[in-house]
Amino acid sequence: MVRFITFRLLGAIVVVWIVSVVTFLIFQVVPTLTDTSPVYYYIGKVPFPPDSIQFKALVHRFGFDLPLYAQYWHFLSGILLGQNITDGVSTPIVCPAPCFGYSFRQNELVGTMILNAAPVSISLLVGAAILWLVGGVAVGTLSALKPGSFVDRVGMTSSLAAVSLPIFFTGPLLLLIFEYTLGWLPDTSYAPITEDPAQWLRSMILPWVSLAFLFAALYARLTRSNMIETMGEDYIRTARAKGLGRRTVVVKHGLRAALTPIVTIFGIDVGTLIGSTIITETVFNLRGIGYLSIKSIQSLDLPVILGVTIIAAVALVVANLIVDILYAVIDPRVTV
Amino acid sequence: MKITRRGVVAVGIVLTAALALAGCTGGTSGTPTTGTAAFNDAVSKIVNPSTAQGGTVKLLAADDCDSWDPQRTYYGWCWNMQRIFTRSLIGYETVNGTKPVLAPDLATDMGTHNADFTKWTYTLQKDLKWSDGTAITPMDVKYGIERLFATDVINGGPASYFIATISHPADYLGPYTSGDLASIETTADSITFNLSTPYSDFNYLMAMAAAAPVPYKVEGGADFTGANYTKRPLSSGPFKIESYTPTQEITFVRNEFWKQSTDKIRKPLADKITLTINSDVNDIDSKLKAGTADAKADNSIGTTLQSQVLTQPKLKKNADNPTTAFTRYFSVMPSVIPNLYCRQAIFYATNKAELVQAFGGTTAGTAAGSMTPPTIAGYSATANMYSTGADNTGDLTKAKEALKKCGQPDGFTTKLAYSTPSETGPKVFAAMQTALARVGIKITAATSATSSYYSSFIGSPANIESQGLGIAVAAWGADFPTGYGFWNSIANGATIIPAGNTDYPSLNDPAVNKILDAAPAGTSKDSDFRALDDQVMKNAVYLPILFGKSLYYRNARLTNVTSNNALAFGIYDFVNVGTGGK
Amino acid sequence: MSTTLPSPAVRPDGRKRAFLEVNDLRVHFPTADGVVKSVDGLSFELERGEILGIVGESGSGKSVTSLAILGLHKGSNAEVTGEIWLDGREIIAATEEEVRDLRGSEMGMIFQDPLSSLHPFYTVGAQISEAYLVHTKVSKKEARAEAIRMLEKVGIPNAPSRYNDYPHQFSGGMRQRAMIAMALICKPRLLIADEPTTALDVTVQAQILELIKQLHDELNSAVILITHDLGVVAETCDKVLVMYGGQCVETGPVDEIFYAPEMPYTWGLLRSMPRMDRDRQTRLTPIPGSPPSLINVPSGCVFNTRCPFTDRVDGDKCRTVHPNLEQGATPGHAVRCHIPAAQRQEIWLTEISPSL
Amino acid sequence: MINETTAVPAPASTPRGEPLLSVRNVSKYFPGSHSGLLGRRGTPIKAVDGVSFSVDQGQTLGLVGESGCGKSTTGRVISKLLEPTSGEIRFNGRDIAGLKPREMKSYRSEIQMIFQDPFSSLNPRHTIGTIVGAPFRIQGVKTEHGIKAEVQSMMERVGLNPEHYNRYPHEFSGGQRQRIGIARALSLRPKLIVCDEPVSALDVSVQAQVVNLLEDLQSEFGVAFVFIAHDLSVVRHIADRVAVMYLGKIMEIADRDTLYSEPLHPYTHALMSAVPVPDPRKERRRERILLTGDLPSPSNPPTGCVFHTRCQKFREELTDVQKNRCRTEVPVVTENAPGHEVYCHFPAPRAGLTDLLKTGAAT
Repeated sequence: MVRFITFRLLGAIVVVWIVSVVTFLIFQVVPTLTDTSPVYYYIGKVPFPPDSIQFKALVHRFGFDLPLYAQYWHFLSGILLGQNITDGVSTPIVCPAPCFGYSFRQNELVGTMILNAAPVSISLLVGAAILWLVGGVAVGTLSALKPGSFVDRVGMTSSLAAVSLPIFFTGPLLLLIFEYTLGWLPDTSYAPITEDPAQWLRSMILPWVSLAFLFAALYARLTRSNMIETMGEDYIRTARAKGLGRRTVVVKHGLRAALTPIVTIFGIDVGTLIGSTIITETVFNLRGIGYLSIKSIQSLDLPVILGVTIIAAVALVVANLIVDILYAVIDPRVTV
Repeated sequence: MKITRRGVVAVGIVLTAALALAGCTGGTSGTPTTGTAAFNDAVSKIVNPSTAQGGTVKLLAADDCDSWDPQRTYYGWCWNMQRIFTRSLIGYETVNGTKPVLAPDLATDMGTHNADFTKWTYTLQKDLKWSDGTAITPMDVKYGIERLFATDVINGGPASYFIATISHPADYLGPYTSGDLASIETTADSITFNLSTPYSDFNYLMAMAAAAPVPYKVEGGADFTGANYTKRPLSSGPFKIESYTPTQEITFVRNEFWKQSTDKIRKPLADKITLTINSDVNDIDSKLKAGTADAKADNSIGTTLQSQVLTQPKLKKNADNPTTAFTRYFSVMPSVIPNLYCRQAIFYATNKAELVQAFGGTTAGTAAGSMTPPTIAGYSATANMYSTGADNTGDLTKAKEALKKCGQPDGFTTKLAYSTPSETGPKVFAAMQTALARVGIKITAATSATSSYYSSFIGSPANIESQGLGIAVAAWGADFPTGYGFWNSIANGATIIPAGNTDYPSLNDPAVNKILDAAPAGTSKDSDFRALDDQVMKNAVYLPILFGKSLYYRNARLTNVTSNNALAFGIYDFVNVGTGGK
Repeated sequence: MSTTLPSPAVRPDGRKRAFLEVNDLRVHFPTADGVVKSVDGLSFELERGEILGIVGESGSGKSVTSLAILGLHKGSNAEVTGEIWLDGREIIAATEEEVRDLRGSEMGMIFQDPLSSLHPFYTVGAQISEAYLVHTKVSKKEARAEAIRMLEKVGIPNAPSRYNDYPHQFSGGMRQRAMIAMALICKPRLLIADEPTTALDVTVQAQILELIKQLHDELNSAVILITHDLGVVAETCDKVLVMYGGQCVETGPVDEIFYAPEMPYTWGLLRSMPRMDRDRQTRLTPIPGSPPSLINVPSGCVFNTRCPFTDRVDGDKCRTVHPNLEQGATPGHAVRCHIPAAQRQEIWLTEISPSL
Repeated sequence: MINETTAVPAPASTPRGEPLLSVRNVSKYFPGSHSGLLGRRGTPIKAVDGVSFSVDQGQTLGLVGESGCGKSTTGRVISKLLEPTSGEIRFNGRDIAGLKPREMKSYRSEIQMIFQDPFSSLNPRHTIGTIVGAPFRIQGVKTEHGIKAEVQSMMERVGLNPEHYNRYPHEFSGGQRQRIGIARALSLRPKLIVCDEPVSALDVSVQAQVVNLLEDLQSEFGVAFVFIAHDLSVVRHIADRVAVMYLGKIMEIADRDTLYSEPLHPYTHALMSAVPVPDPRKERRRERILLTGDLPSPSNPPTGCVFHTRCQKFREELTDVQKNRCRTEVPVVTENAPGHEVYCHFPAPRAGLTDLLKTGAAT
């Protein structure tokens, strides 16, 4: 087990490293292919002639006059060793390792931006994940126990509908109903759970529901098909032949086995946090990692993009690792 | 170099916002019915005039400003926000309609200049205070402008206008590394600028937020200097920043050190102005409709609300659709299509009526016959050198004649460039494809990401030529409303640069250059710019599509509302807006 | 275990009911293609201490019968009719709850594939004690001790440590031993073993059959051994029931079935087997054709489509009249065949037996 | 009727005196599971360990043993679905053990396989015509009347209705599916077919049909079989020679009649004594040798004779000196009679079995 985790962690570091190199290269090298400096990403719209002193000052400021490997090493060493960031005017900012750099657009440490955004995304994800897992598995199980029954048809039809409804439809619809029409949630602005738990809940409930709605539908369908398959397994027949009660058979023997593949999917879904939260955070005006990533991509804020990408890669890798370990815990046939 | 891409960036923002969401429509609810204003009233009038003080104006925007540092912001709507808390030597007294009028702001008058416009002197009013109570000095004004030279730290703003105009040593890089700039002289109450070139429009530069003072060396305090000034810029205007959380909210309250007696161009009414960033454009629409917010501070309202506004009189009377100071056009590249007649054939065959639809219909703009928009000198409602017929769907006869003269009677093939992702790009392409196919001109699409489209895709003459981009979608708005401000960056051959170029077709016509080179001397008349427009059009490289319009919505409770067409594409002039005391 | 007989243990005709009595059992599955008559009118009796072998090819209804006895069709779409009396209690009409109580305690079952029949996620021991806990009011600790005792009894070495192993860590033979331990931990008086050795090697099969016989002697339980292997039946059983097309076509004491079978299908089974204890034949004698569809069961004798002896019966009787299960040469031996009894015995002696 | 278009033509016929297939000292080791932090390979699993036998043209070799004894792996190595770790496989006079896939192409048509589970080895999305015709297409073989006619005649030959050319596997019963598998294997007229438990999944009545079919086809086409099965009765029926395997090694190999009348290896005794016979009286009085314990792990086989840990003779009859020999010395082949090879230090017939195996009518 220890060896397995060690190996996976080493692999994870390699994966994250590759992701960082690829992201770095995409954003640093691609513009040079069309003969433009990536410095345009930082300054947006001040096209001094490329040979002017002003342009060169900018290029130097962002280190684009260094060889690529040196630029990458600067970035990497920041993560590994930390660095001090200065604009030559203000007091240098101490950025301890892991330092993901500094957003010159937002004048903020990327690490700080991610740290500020993370609680929002984590709130969103954890709440939604619980909702979708519980809801999806419950609906899927009920459907699977009596395939073709009324419960099954209602569950599967509505989950089909939910799967086909994007968050940018359900989100505004929920807002329209609960915030504007019914007025139940007049103020849905985010507050940290540590400061105002009630407001936190108010701000999170609709995002949870709309994100969970989509996923719950997927999980319901997945659970149903897994459960139907599992309930046809020989060991379920054995469990019944032992004289176990229906509940024990369904939950202890059936669901336990049917949930195993769901753990995998769940891990991957949680791991791809950023992808799944971008739209939700945009629709519900939340300042989480998803919002941070979409904004940094729109404004080509390279350090933030790099930071978020690496964090996302780490999250995915860690989630996969946890899933693998969990898998070994759930399924004794899997040895790690 | 006098180059701007403000219009371009703003357009990009509109498109992104429009892209972001297209969702449900709901019933109307809670629309305030007070007031007697009508549709478009704020365009040229003041809606609900009032002197009632107090209240909070609640503004929304889909995005935070690029920067709150006056020297670093370049978004039109952010210049409009700067007007709330920063002042410059000169300001706009009239912002609505099509003729913005300048007036002294911090300065006592419009300044004095020498005969060839190379030396400008301004005297500051007495009793000007920063929001921390210290005095605003000419040194502060000078320091603010010096900061523009520090392009490595103070980047993003319209610095190039100042760098190209104000005399400076070749290696001067701003106060942080190069110290004092000798060409700007100050006394206890005056400031004198020595320019490297005649510049009769200098007052327009002084009216930019970029010319606003910054406390000399102190800036915003210990941790808020240089690039960090954006986090706590000091106020010289009637409001000061009470709190600011980037990407979330900024709150302005009244600056008790500002005196109405020193300010002729602002008449603040509200106690407080809040700007909340809301990434959900549909939610902004809902809040506007519900009356829980007063206006959207950036760009047009969402597409959903737009369609509701136009069809529901109750909403429509609270909306405005001003013509704004930017032109959408195609750049037709001589480096790819060298023959004038072949380019003219494209001009004639274009279906502008269809293109207006592609850009969003008549609320998005009116078909343009020439490049100069209505707010700029040289505008002519009738100028239309390459008339596309009464219904603006194209003049196929002339197009075919032009093709014959070009020696390609059966047409030719070229590429049309546009940026992605974009909702309008593909529609524009489709409209052009259909229109040009009528005379045998075939086009294929060439796309590039929005981020690099202007800087390296069509902003690189070499790339245009190597990729064979015959036609490119573009848009242009002047940074200040003069003929020179509009034309110089896009038509003066001297401004062509290898990357980040804004003269996309690389127009370098001596007749055009001559008029533009003469303009800073201050002798140019409106007719000269009219002639300039004609001369540019003769080259058949700028194919105007439409003069842009935007659709805005104001809460019926707002008083003293009018469009700011001088700075911000007709968005309401929020510094003067009141809430009737509520 | 004593059996006091309540009144339902007496048949309407006044005869005492057998320990297990199956009367006219029918299990039909409605499907889109039609009704699958998996079991169609099956009756038999079994006393404690007896081992009954049910023989037949796949699809003959053997397994469906065993599941019906355990009441495992309840809750599915199967239509089950007839009567199943176990020690005086009727199972078909009973509620799921009543039958559930009997499962594991009164009736134990062993399945063909021990790997898929054991839950992969729980330890072998836990699965065995679970079976004990559900029917006995004991602590988990006691259940564990009992499970270990049972594992030892079925011949698992190091039972206390193997208790915590998962099924995949057991070999095929050990898994089947564990299944037996699980089925027998509550000392059920009826054990149903459904192809218990089919997935096992012959060497292991011998061990398992030995174990079943040994435990059967010890518990004096009734055993139903379902198999397709006549060798296994010969080795283990007291009585044999041959099923074909969902029906019993021949039943009787084991020696009768092997030394004086009267049903052409039984002959066919015996003839088609290659045997180690006989001279090698140049050719095997298969039963022609393939098993009948259970949706469109042949009219007349269910075996008529494959029976080489239909010409021994007058007229079209084999194809039109469904033969009854009638007594053969000896009591307890019943055959479903139109060929006259004497002629059947003669065919066996003159045509079939010598060719084996 | 089949035109060979393959690049490397195989020798037209087997060189005189040499068997069709000759396997010499062939081993197949699978890499063991990882262990240790640096991922060193664990001890290899010796699935097949130094096996030698030969098959003559038109003959059948039976390979019997318990699951895990390496008989299926041996089959796969012969048909080159697996590459042997070491050893020589001479087929038709040429060593094919080291042949690269491209060079193997001409042999592929000559060595075919039939699998146990006819359903899972047939692609459910392909029609019978496609499945049976696939070898023609893969080998690029042209036929006189087109592939369809060829396939239909083959279907008819194995007892399938040629009109079912366009049906899918699920429309057939288990026995019919195995016929499809046989038709597919036979379609290119191979010289050798490796049959891996071809009748184990079939009902007894159908099993007999398929066994008969295989025998008929063998005499018609002169094809040799390597017949892998765990059922000694079926092997006795179909095989000319029988090899008994245990833990990757051959224990005993002999002509069928010799082996079944006078088995010499204790493992063969155990196997045979375990086979139930459909004769209750014989069953009641037979002696059954019950093997104790489980099959040892092939990655860590016992020293000396691999069978000694479970050998009843070792347990019951041998002296300590003899036992020591079993524990330490790997038995070499003893040729008891011509062609009867036994890998045992103390081979001997066993009385109880002879009675059971005694031929003759039932008593």
